[in-house]
Amino acid sequence: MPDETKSPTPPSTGEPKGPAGSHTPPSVEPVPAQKPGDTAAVPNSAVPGAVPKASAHAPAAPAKPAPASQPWNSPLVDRLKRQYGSGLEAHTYLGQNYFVADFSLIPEALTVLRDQEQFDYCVDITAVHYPEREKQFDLIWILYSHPLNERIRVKACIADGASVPSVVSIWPTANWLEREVFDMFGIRFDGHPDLKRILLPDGWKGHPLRKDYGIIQQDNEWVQINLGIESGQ
Amino acid sequence: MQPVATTFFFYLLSGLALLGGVLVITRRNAVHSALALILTLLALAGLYLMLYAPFVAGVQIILYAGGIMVLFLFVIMLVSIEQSQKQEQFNQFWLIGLIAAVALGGMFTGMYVKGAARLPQHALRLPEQSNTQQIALMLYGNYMFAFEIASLLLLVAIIGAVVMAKRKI
Amino acid sequence: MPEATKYLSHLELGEPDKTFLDSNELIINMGPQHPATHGVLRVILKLDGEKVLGTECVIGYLHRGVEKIAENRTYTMFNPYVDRMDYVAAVSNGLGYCEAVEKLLSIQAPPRANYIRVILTELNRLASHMLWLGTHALDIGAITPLFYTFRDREEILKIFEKYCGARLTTHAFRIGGCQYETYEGFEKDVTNFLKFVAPKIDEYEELLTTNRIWVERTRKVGFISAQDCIALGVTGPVLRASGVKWDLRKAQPYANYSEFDFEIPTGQNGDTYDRYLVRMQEMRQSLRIIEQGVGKIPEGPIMAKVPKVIKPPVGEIYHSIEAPKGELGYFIVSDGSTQPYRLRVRPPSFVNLQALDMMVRGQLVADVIAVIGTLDIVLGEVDR
Amino acid sequence: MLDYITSYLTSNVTPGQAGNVLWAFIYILLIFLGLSVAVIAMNWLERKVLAHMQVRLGPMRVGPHGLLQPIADAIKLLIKEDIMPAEADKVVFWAAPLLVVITAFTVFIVVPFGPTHAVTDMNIGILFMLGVSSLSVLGVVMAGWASNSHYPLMGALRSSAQMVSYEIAMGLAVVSAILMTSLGQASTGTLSMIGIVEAQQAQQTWFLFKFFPLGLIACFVFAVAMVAETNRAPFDLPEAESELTAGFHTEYSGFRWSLFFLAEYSAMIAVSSIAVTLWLGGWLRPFPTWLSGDTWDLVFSLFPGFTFLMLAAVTFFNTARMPRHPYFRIQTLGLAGFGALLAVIGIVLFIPPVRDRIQDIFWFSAKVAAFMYLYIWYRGTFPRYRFDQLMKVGWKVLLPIALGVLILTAVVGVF
Repeated sequence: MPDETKSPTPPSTGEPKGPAGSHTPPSVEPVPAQKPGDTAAVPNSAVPGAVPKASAHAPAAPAKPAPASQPWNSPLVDRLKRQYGSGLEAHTYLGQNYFVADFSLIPEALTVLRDQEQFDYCVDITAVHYPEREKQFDLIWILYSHPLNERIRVKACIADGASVPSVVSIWPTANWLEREVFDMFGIRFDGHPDLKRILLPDGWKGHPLRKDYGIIQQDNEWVQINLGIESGQ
Repeated sequence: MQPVATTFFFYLLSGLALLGGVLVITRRNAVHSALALILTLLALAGLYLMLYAPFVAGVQIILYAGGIMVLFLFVIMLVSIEQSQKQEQFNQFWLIGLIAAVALGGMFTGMYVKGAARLPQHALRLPEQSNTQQIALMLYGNYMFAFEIASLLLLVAIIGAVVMAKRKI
Repeated sequence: MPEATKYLSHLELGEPDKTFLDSNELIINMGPQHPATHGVLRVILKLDGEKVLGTECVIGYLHRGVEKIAENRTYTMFNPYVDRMDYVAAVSNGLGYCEAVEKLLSIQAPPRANYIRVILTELNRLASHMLWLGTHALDIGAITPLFYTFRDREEILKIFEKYCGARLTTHAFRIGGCQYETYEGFEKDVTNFLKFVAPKIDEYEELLTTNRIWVERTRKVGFISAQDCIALGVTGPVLRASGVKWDLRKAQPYANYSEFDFEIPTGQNGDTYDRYLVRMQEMRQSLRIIEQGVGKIPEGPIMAKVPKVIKPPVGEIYHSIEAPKGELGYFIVSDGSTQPYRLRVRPPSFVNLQALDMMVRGQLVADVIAVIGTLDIVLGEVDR
Repeated sequence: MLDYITSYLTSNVTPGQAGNVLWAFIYILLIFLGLSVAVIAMNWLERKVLAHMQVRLGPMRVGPHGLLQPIADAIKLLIKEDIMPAEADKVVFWAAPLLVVITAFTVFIVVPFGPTHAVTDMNIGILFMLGVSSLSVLGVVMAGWASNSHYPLMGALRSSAQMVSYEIAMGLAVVSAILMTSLGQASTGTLSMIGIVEAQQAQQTWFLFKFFPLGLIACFVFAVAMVAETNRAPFDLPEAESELTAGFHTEYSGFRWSLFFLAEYSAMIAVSSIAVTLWLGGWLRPFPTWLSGDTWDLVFSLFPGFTFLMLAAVTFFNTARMPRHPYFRIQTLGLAGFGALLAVIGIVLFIPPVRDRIQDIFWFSAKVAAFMYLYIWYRGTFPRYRFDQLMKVGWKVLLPIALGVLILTAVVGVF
């Protein structure tokens, strides 16, 4: 049922290159009093008043005025920017911080985040599919630091068919999470010890969380062979 | 107390023992062989009872049928049956086996034909009640030394088994 | 079992003890239908005698594609679906989802709703832990605690039923507040329940905590260190039993947990016994939270001002709560329409289950059962 | 002929010793029937007692208070499809339950329910019991292997290892009790079951209290070992539901399975009988020295009757509590009838000749029942041991204790 899949409008935050030039890294600007703990652990403080309205350099916001992503300034960002320059952008949205990293930085920046910035806990790895974009997938690593009590996300855009370096060697928990991303999106991870489907049966065709995979679509052939029924619907 | 149907039980038990023995060597499945061996052992225990040796019969059941054969089965069960079934049963030892069987048969026949005179005229009647005590007296009196040697031997076997099975003790 | 061998071929399995009497490796297929796997979990065990050399979990038997469904439902329509993931802690699931969407909408539930939410969530945590205790004890062979915990869990479910009509898949919360106003006598029911259940928890502990066999079966079984926990992303009581004092209710308070006074119980040894103790303590802490909350429910609306059609602005949000099993996170990408563009659930059971292999290697088959029990997984959440 | 039948009644030996085949046969029949009834009753009691321990009601539907539930279950099992796995070893699969059930029933021919109430008295009675009950391991092993499946095989391995290990501690504990028969003033060393009880009578004490606390420890060792020997909680690893689904009888169903069930329960009764015979004075009434004299003898001989009357009273009380609804009429009547039956039995037990012959059986059964209750209690209380822990308990705890008790008993007895 292809008509069920939505025509996605890529969210502004997903555009890695578009507005990048407009907000240059404000490393010189003194940004006081924004402790990491505060930024991440915003309990219910994300009321509309607390977050400033869409700033000038934000990308074209949707019709409704809403809080948009803003540059995120912190010593952590400064350090990383110094290391990686423009390959890395830092944003904050509703009090949640995230990096948009260039695909080429991927295993390296994450290793640095774990080893030098104490992000010792990989909460989740997931992906989002934008079929209309050139680089179809956003791959998202959600990281948490136990010592700092801070949560960040790292996002990278990758093209369909590209393989991503696996982070299993950085966070062992990535093993099943990457398998799930592979299962659902078909993104391959290089260096994964055992990349195979995890939730769907081994012989299944297709990757259901891609947008071009219909909601009631299924691998009829598999169902007929393995379950002996005409269709699972 | 008068024994009941002695002859009948003697032949029944002997027959069972023989049947079990034949099954032990003819079955291809090792577990079946072991089970047939148990049948033989139980029949022998019955024969001991008929000989007024209840203690020996009891020990036969506890040790052989209940203890040793369980361990036998234990080991056999872990061996792949399919493999052992494919193997040839009557292998190169058939000649030796034949010679042994013939020799043993000859001895028995000779005993039956000529030895009758050397045996006591009627079977020994052991008093039933004191059978256990008699065995104890024999073991711990006359054959004390042999008994202790045997138990030492078993101890050595136990230690050896432990050493072989465990690398670190 | 050639089919099972295929699964294990990649594992770097430990070699069996090389001794004079080498034993054969045995591959055993535990599940998907097995009384101790708590659902349709299939664990393929490679054994040396009774010692576990390696495991492989085969999951997905209960996969319903919740994340795909979410992309095709509106935010409101999807709300009941989350109850079906961790079906023994449906209230927690709902809380996490509602709060995530609220965050995306930049609205906040009113205080009264927050209090009700906390009370119901903590009741749900109690129910979940009780279910865990009963089944865990049953796996280890103690059948009696199961009936005790089910008797007491029943009281919680009755409160849920009176509140929202459902016992298990409650759908108690709405985006922006609570589905229903509390019923007449809600506070009294909860207070009575608190009085009723506190001695019952002592009763469970009496049966198990100092039971020699229980201690022998659980102590030094399924050990996992704090480092390994963090590296494997293990959260919840399992992490706390390894000595990490980390609870999202304290670390990054949501709802109005910051207004409550409670402790985070931790263990030191990271074994099954410590996890048992931690969960027992958590049950008492939950009682404390409910006790504080039930007297203080403020008057006021139970719903924030929420637009009729929920259309969050373009953006993405990750919000996580401390579910009974661990960190339950929702990552929502909105494209400005009425349906989430992408909704990802970070399931604690799924991630915790990954630690099974590490925890049971070198242990005995019976310990696998104990460890599956102590991980407290719900297959509905593992497979989603 | 009539003389042949009645002559035994006046004798004071067991039918086996009297050589009276007819009475031996009658006794065998009686024991078989009594045992079957006991197993059925035990089944109902276990479910009921366990249920009440676990805050539930247990069977309530079939018959008043589920009294007919075991019978319904038995019928269900008999008419259930009897499945034999295609890959199973047919002969062994068929023979295993038979072997188990035969051994479980055979041991009862030497169990002394009273000074004359046994099929026969062997001079190796206790040895015979241990020997034949050790044969049941074979049945378990055969069942596990013949099923040709992993779980039963593992269950069988576990259970055979367990039974063989605990037999040793059990045997040593038994030996220390046998040693006691030959010590003290009445020096009649014997292995005969009746002889052991008579030795306790002659020594005026149950062996439980002899050489305090040696007898007690030996009895304790035996009581633990016998639970392991019968594969019951907390040593029910061979049937560990959560690990091996059902252990060695996973592949069995219907009638064959019920044979295993029957054998398990009669084995429980058998080992309890051994314990009662060896340590609790068998058929002897309690307090033989404390409360001696004709008056007390009379009082204790009235116990069986009163017990049944009390059970009848409980039944009548529950009859009165039955819901007054036409739907329950048959059940209420049934319960009242059951109570009446109990009351009649109680009254019959007061008749002096019956009383005198029955009271031995009553005391023996009461003691066995106490052990059976312990079995249920364990099951409701304890988690399950792990296999290595089980072996540790057997070899490193029970065996040394039993050895020590044996040596100490010998030492204390001689000096």
